Amino acid sequence: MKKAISITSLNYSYPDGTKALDDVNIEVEQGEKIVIMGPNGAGKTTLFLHLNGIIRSDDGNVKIFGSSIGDMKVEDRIKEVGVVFAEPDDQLFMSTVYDDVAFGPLNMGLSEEEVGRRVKKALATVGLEGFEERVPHHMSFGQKKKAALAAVLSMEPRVLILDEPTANLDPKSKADLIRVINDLNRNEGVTTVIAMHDVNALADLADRVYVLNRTIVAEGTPRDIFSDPVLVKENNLDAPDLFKFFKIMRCFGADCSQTPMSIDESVTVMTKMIESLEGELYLTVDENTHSLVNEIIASYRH
Amino acid sequence: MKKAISITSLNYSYPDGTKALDDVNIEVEQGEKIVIMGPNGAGKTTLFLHLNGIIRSDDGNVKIFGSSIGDMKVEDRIKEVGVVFAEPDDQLFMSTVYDDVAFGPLNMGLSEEEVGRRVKKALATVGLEGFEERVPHHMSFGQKKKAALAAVLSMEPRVLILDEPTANLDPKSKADLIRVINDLNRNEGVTTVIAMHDVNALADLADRVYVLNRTIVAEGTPRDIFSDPVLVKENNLDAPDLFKFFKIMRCFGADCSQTPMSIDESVTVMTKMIESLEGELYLTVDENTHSLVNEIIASYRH
Amino acid sequence: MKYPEIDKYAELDSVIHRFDPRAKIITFTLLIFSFVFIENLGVAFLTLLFSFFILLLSKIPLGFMFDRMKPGLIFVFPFLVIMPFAVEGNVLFSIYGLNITYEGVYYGILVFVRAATSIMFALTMLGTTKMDVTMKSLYSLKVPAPLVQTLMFSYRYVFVFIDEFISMWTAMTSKGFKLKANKHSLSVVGNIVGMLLVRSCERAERVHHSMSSKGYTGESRTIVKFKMQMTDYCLVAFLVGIALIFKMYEMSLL
Amino acid sequence: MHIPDSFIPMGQAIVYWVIALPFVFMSLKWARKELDDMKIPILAALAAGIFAIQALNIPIGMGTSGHMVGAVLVSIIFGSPFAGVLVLTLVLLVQGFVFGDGGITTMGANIFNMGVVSGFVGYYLFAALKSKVDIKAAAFVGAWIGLLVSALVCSVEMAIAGTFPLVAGLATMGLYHLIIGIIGEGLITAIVITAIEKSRPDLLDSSVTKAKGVRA
Repeated sequence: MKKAISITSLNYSYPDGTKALDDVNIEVEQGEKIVIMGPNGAGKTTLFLHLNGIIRSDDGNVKIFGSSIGDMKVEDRIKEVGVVFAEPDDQLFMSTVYDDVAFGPLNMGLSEEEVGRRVKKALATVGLEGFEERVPHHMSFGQKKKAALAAVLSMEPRVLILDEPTANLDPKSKADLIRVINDLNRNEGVTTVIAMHDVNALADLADRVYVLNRTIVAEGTPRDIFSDPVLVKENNLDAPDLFKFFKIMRCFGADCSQTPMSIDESVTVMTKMIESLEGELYLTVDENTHSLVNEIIASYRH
Repeated sequence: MKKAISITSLNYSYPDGTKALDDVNIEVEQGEKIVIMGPNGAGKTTLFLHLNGIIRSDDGNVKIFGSSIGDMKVEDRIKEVGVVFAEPDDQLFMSTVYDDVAFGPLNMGLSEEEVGRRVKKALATVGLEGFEERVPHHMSFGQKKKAALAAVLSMEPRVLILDEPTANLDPKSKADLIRVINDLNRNEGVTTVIAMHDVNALADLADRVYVLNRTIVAEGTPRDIFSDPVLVKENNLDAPDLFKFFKIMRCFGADCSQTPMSIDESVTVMTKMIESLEGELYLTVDENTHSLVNEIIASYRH
Repeated sequence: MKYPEIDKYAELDSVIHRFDPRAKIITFTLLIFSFVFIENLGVAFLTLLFSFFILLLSKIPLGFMFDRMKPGLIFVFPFLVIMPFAVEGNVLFSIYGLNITYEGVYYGILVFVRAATSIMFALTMLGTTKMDVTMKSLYSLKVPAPLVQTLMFSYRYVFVFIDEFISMWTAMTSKGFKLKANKHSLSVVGNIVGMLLVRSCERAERVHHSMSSKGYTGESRTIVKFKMQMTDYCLVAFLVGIALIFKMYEMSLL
Repeated sequence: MHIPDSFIPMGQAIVYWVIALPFVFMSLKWARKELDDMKIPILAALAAGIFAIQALNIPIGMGTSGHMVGAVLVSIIFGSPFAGVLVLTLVLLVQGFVFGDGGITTMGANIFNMGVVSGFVGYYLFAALKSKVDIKAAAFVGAWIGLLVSALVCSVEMAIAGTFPLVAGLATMGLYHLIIGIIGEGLITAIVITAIEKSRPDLLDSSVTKAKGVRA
């Protein structure tokens, strides 16, 4: 099967000559959930602008489902890849939510009924039913974030790119958005590529992680990435608190085979571990425990 | 001793009549670290604008170290309270970092040498030595956040207010900023009031938490607040992952007296718990464990 | 600074609100053009009364409307004071050697009344239609699409920029800045304006990215659905008729 | 300088429309050629930005204040007076038709004064000076004189309309704008150009940056 995204040796320099992307290689299977992490200013936004052909690379090194994105017609391109940028005010440029969400479908040349159906569906997906006539400027930040997502969903893209979807949101709005993204991935098979800094929320959104710092520094499951403290520190990252805590648990004698990253995972890991020990887990403190613990904490500390 | 901040029955309505703050009462001791939490649009920014007298309340219900902020002269006011807003681009408008950081001291009418000394010190505090001649506009987001903080620190305020200081930052920059804020609090006795959504980073920055949702909904230590799932859910909040995990640990038989919120705390709690049990902690799974665990998880889930 | 939100009461229901937006724009503009050039003071007063009558019909709260009219009228007011002295003609009386002329007083009041009439009409027109509907009617009136779209975006981003501006200003005042006529203030204002323009351009760049990623290629497509009803035609006929009557009445007075 | 409705008789108002429209038309053509599909967002953003900037009242001293017009500034940034005409036209359209601040029948005259006269006079003065003096000084003189000339033209129009006597108008409008023009328009424009040059030199037309030997 064709890869959803395949980027091969992509280079890009800003007009002033600064290198923004240096030999970037990324491969994403259909239906995967990818998170891209990296320090502020690592080139994430530039990479995303390549992914939907806004910045065009002439050598066909960005392929979506096998076709070079630079060679696609606009109408086809927006059916394949939708990008939700970080700042919602930049993406809601029309005077009503309806017009904003209808903007993409109208450019695709769809019929008025089809546009109406898609706007309705997209707004329902993000939980903004009844917001059609609202003026974006008067909405809360969380609502704007959802509307900006709806304005991309209405094009029904097969690949969804999101830049910092949860930044600045209160925990409830954040949980809402994560749920919407995961539902799209699970129920509609949408491939998702997300840039985010919040390592504690990452586990829910990533099958696999790429660490980008001008070039791809590392790739692997979240577990692979976070298990390497040197990699984590060198790229200004951090590991989730629970992940670090389970590494610490080992020093107390908890021999878990896996290190969980989310609450749900940690319950599973605990249960498995206790059950494999015939129902009883002993945690102890010995003379080495604290030096081992401090070592782990120090290895991740910036 | 006089309270650093004392707000009594503060009300505020927007010009269009919408109530933004409704009978808000807050008391902060000198040297305390306060975090204000609440959903998007709960009135945090409006409250902060009252705290440094930009919005003036006529009845003297906002007092800083005993004096009504509305009655103070501007020069005195900015010596008492400094506000760092969320968006660094709104706060850096001069063509060099030096000019931006010198802006406040110049308005205070200080001598040139004193201004120079303060700029140097403020930049050193945030770790931007040597950035004097840089153009703020060209800096990374993390650097801008630090420069915006320096531009307030140069006024050497006794109370420091920060709106979302860690939002959108990569984990390293976030850790840097948290360290700077805590050093200021510890070494210079600066009282800090911080609005933030990131519950996982909260423990480091809060002695006490106020939950604001137009009015003060709750007040207490982070532990008090997060222990109340109803309160947490009703105000669109969440509890830190480690906190939730230790609540779950109880279902496995870990009888910890305290529920930690940060990695460091969790190590202390674990050690104490094991030591109080004469060096051995038994964790088990019984028929009730899972229903209890699920109950806890569900109680916090949005 | 307060938001100049003129369509705050566009959701009310009245004859004027229900008036087809395209017909409304054309008719009201026509009325403004014909009333603004009336030369007879008596007729001008009648048109002012008429515009007030239309305003009453629209059910828009008068307080809101007068508040919105204030800036425009304050701008015109000085001329009401100056013209009696400035325009030459029959001297009514003199103060400290300055002559107040009949023509000056007449013309000053005339200009003021006409300005008030046109402002009231314009505000009633804009206040009874939601801004996006006004813009869409411009499309369907065949105003060039790029122009309408630019206007629409300007409208959308004026608020964003005013917000940005207020945020920057707030940050400055919270650092003790006071706007004075001195070198420091001037250089700060220059930098603020520069920053605002740079940010406008950068915002435009990002808006353009998000438009392109939604398939925008420079063509604008919008759904516009309006249908003229019988009542709309009647209203057009009524308003245009009134304008004609005023015009003819004025001519009969000459 | 913004002429409200009812200050100019119908015949004259139409004359100004007839003079202004070709300039607006030419500026649209300029935009189509120079700005490709970025034109709508960039012009809209600039119009909104200038609108916000015009709302800022700058104290001049002695209790009076003024605000920027901005036509020369925009013209210098884009390297063409048509940019000033177009952005000012948009600002006036927004003021008149979106916020209802009047000036619908007199819009032709206002476009002519504030966009065409100040844009062209200011820009070409700037262009002529920039090789002789430094950019800041050229921008200062261009913006200041551009504003002053358009104020004088405005008072002539008012005199023709019979709204305001010629000599008194020229004297008061001229003197007022001579003074507020130095600060509100001239100095600010110069500082703004320098500020943009520092933060985003690539936004400035290449002729501005080249003149100083700076490359974006």
